[in-house]
Amino acid sequence: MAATLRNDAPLLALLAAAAILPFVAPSPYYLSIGINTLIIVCLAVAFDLVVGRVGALSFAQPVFFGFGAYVAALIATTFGAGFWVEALVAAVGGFALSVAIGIPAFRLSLHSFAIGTLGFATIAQLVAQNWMSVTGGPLCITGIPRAQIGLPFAQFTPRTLTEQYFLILAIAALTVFVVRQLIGRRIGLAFSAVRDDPTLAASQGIRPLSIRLSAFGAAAALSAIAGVFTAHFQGVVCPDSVATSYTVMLLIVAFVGGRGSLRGVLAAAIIFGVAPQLLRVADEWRLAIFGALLLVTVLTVPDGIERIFQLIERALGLGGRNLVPAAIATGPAAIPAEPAPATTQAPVPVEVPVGEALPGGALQVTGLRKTYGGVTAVNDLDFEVKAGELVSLIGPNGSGKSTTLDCISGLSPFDAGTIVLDGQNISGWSPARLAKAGLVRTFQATRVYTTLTPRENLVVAALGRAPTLYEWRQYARSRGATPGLDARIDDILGRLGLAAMRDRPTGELSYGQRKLVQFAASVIVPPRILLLDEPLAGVNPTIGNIFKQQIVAFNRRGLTIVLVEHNLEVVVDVSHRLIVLDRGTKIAEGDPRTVMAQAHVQEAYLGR
Amino acid sequence: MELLLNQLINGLTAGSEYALIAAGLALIFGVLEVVNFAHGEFYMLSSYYLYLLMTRYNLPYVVAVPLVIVAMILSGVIFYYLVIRRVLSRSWQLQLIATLALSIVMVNTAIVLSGPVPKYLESPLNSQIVQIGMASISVQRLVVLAATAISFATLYAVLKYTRIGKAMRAVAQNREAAAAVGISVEKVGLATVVAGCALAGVAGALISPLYTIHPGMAALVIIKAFAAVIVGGFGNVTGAVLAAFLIGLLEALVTTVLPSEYADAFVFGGMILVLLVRPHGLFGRVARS
Amino acid sequence: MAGEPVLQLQDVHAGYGEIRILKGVSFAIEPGTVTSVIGANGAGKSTLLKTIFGMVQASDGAIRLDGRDVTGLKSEERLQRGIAIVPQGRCNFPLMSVQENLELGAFIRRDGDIKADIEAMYGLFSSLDAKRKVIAGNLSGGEQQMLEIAMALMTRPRVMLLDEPSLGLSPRMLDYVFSSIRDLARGHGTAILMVEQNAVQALRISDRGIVIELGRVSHQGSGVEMLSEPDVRRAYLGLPADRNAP
Amino acid sequence: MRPTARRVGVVPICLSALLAAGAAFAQAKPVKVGLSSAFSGHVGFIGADARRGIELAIEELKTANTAVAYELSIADDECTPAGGATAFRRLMDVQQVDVIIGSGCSGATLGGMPTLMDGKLSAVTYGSTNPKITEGAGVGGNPYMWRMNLNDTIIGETFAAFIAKDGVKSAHILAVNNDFGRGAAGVYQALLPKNDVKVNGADFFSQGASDLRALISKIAARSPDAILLFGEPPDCALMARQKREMNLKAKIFSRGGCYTDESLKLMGDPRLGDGLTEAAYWARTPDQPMVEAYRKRHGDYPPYNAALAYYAMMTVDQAVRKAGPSRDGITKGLAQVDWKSAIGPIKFDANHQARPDLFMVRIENGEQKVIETISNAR
Repeated sequence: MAATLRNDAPLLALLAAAAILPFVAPSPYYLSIGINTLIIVCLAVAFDLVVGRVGALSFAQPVFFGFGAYVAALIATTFGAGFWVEALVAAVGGFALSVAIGIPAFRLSLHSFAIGTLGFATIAQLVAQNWMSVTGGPLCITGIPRAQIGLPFAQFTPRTLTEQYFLILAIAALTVFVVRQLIGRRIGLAFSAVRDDPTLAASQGIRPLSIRLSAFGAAAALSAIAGVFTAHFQGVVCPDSVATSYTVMLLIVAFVGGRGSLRGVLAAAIIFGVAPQLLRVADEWRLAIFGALLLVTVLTVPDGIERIFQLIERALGLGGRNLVPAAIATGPAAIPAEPAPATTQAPVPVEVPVGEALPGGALQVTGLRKTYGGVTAVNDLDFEVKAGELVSLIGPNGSGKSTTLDCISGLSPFDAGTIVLDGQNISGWSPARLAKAGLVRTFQATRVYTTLTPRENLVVAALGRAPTLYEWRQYARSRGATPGLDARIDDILGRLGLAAMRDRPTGELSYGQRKLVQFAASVIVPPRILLLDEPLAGVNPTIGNIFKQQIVAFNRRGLTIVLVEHNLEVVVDVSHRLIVLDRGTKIAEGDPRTVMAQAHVQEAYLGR
Repeated sequence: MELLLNQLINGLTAGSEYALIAAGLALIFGVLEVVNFAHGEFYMLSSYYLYLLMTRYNLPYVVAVPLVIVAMILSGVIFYYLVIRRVLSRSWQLQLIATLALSIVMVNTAIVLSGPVPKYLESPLNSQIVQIGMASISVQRLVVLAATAISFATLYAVLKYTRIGKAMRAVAQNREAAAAVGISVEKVGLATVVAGCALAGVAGALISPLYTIHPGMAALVIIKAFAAVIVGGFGNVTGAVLAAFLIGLLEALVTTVLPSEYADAFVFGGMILVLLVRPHGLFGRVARS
Repeated sequence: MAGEPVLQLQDVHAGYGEIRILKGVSFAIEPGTVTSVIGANGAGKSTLLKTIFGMVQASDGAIRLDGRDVTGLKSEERLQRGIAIVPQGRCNFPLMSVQENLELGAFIRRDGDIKADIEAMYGLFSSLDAKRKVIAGNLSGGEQQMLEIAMALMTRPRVMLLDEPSLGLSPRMLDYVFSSIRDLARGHGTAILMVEQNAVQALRISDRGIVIELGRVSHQGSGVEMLSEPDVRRAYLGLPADRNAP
Repeated sequence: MRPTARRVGVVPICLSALLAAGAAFAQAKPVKVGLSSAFSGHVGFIGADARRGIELAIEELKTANTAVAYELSIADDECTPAGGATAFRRLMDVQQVDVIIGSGCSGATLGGMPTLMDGKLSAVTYGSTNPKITEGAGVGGNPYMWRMNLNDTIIGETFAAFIAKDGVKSAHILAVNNDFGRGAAGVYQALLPKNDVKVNGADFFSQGASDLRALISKIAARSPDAILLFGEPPDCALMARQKREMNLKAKIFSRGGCYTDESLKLMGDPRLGDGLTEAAYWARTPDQPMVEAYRKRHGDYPPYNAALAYYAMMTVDQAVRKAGPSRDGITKGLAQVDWKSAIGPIKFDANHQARPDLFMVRIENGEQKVIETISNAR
């Protein structure tokens, strides 16, 4: 409680300062600047949910703002149902519209997503401009009366500028509150996870589309409510309200503020709400100066206002919180040194960590074929893994090992074949569905959520593995302590020698340590079957040994494991069975030592 | 028939305008991975150069045009050192904001300096009309078509056969590998930005006499050019050029048979459809990863 | 084998922005030798190679090639003087043919021997010979690694820097790449400085080994010495400290 | 009863006017006039032109109306509703003006209108054409909004009859896709058939569009007698040049500034405009001294925005003379204005709409010629 209060104190102080403005402003004009600034605050804070939290650069945000404005204008000028109905219709309709736009748009890669949403925004503006019978086109909807706000005891109609100001202040406060609630809860972790690495999220059972849509939809609903206010405030709604020029302002605020930083975005929204008005003294040069200031800011303080906040905090000795989270995701890859695997360090204890391995894990792959670009990567591959077995897939580069893992784990569609897990046909399932069913993989190129801590990485992984209903119920809970789960997380991080790193951004960890975090995430909820893609590649022998011990230990407790690995020493040591691939087909299978002794395996694989 | 021929000519002229802008955008994106939101403003800038040379210095059109290209090359150099080089290693979002800011500066400076009132330049070729079949068309329009073709042939030859062109393609495919073989990413970046600006210069010098020159002249063009770059497959110059002509022709066609105000909706609707069916664009190439 | 060092580092410091990675690295390598740099992830091995090539600027100290200071030079100039690099990960032009890649490998050269040198590379790496027109992106991982080494050789370097040449290679490919590296050094007199996680195998073909720890050289010696040094064996090679232990 | 009441009402008004005028004279405090228009962005010229017109008027008034002095403040409304609200608010509360002239754009005027109620401040627009402004002003609900320029409906009735009289049987509408173009298209689609002129269709182009050739090709294929063009001077110039290029025969009737000097200049060869006829709410007629005065100051004939803003300022002065220079006085004064200006009578009706003259301007030999001045006074 005290901690919450401390974290909220600056925001509450800001709110208090904003509430005082009407009583100290020298003239109502400053209130009207305040109102316009608060509209920008609403839009920017909501927008940052999309661009900062789930990392999708959307040009469609003004569409929802305009939608809200048109909804309010149409309701108020036809049957006048009052503010609450307008807000509800705008929010729900805005959410629905965002889902309709988001489902196709999020299918695109993030670059294309930006341009795709720009396309939607342009079409929305064309609709507003040309659907004369509903929107009035360029003739606008005019004569919108003041908002009628039904309160339990009375009907309130904000008429004076001060009353209008408090209404939008309340909406802005609500927006900030909602956004803070979202990012402060476990769904906030899911937002970061999907932003950092959607592929990893999907392979852990989290559906990136659902997560992104919830952020996109929440931002749309909030923007639409701001639109409702604006319609009543201006009394007129024109196609300009939907114009993409708003996006430029929002982008600028989001980036100058520092993406994913609420305080940065708030500060930038206030600056960019007020600055163009203050620059009015410069008259005709106003916009040119505005652009020049922006350019200089971007070139000299590329991390935005958030960076300035951090520098101030550091100077004041307040640097307790995670510094530079955003910079890690986008900045140059500068990875601090991992402490030398000190020769004095005690060997890591080899015990099976927490949790009971799930029974089962029997996998049957029949007739798997995958071609791309005319190349047959996997050709009619059949193999079987029994429950509790540790089977290694080996073969020269390009033999189809990783492709096989991609097909089994749902990352890559395949041309023919069936995959059966414990008697259930899982061919064509999405990675997320497979993960929930207990089929989990790791990646050769290490995938972790760099802006989250190792603890949070594991929380996200655990949530993703849960059944969907439970997963989403958990998202509504606070992201702080996770009773039950925390003990398991501490246990496994301790065993992997990562206890000291528990609460640092994972992006600050060394390559090997991140690889261990990835492994921990794959077993935090023990799967039925674990697919490991070259866990030892690129790690030093100390960490390699930890991997080897953990793989063996987990398998002894009943976990079925499919291992793809080049380190033959380890492979031969730990595997029950080897499957050798060459050019997409199985050329040998059986007991490790027997297989390795076969002449054609040596020929294909070892070249001797 | 006359209508169809006319619309073909119209589509091709509009396509040329989009293509000259889109090619520069695609080049800068392809080689440097920078989304240049200020690119349209360079088209505007070159038109004003032409205006300045022809009205302030009373140069004849044919003399002014090559000088405009030279001025655009110099502007490209300044643009590169002032903005692009400083954001080259930053995130693409930051690059976008930086070029967006530059575009705000350029448009509004133009408004203040030249006044927002449009200008018109008479090219001697504009009043000479020739008859092609049943359609009549100004010589300027034919020059635009020819110059566009020559520009792209030159660009293609440079990229394919010259040392700097190879270096550009190399940087586009793998920047680190280019550095490893001794290609100066800095010099290639400069060459790329300059080439993009020169193409915008060709557009400004040749197309602006057909229309009018004003600070906001690029606003409607650049958005089509972006669509062309996307549909053509990010950074694929040939794809962007083809897509630009496709957009120009589509517009002319849609305008003919449907209420004209919805032509843009077709362009952007089409763009979204293409992206959904082919996320890498119509002409995007995907190497095996 | 002994002689004047071709490359010499003296108290080199370097890093990215505020983060210092190299904190005073000194060593020298001789022509025709293979030197392996080993160390923990993030110890500064890749940064070391980038600093020698000039992709990262040294903030302090001196780098000398054939006795001449190259510390302030740009990468292209260092390449001209005879330092070539094969960075970690894929380092070719995936949409260009093998032939075009090799031509680009000689980008800084303007002499007339380029064609002959390309033919020499096809002779050296015969698997590339049959694939002259194939685009690099469609080669196998090992072939791409070969191509990249060949591209680096096109500048006729005095010193070649290799960053993790074995990454992602199967044992068969790895053996081939390592033996090619050794042959290159012996046959062409090129000094090779290579960073490898696969430390045991790297040291087996190396004349010298250098251990980087927290941005400094902590151990160095001949490859054989390194393989038997107890600290190095335990910390970096994953082997028992005593080489005679089972 | 009624005459008495009126007489009773007039006395205090006159008294207060006298008092106000006297007070103003005594204090010699200038009357603050605010201009809200676009000063930045693509339409920034609207504000710049209007400013020059108003400044010219204020200069002339220095000698004509010695009772009061005027001082001009400006605010940039960016031609948008939100900008209009902010600009009106700024003029009202920060600059503390006594009257607003503007906005020049309908959107900004509509956005600023509700603001006026808070400060009991009047605004006179000189160029907004959206009919909704008239609908909402005066008896429509907002007692502080006034429109001096003719709106499209008034112009349309006269112009449609004129077009029919000119022998046109079929027409195609080509309009800019903004409030002006859309509004005008709607008006003429209704009015032309009433005058037995068939409307073949209506097409709209984006504001600032560079090429109209595709649209003109389409229209030409339907060979109408006339094209009604609603656009700005650059659009007109494009139309004229492309008409030549395509050898198009249809007559052109226009609204929006096709006859202006700017438009003729943009054609390159002004004679390309020959035959074009525009119904203009302002034209350069010989009996307007302001034209020469403006030319002396700025070297060019006034653009219509400058001229109309000039007359708006003169109208404000008339109101001040009637009922004094305060906000309240100007509002009351505007209701009483009945002034014979050089562009016709200015008198506001119940919806605060004035009805000055309409000018029929035709381009002949590259020169604008007023072929008819039509009074709209009822």
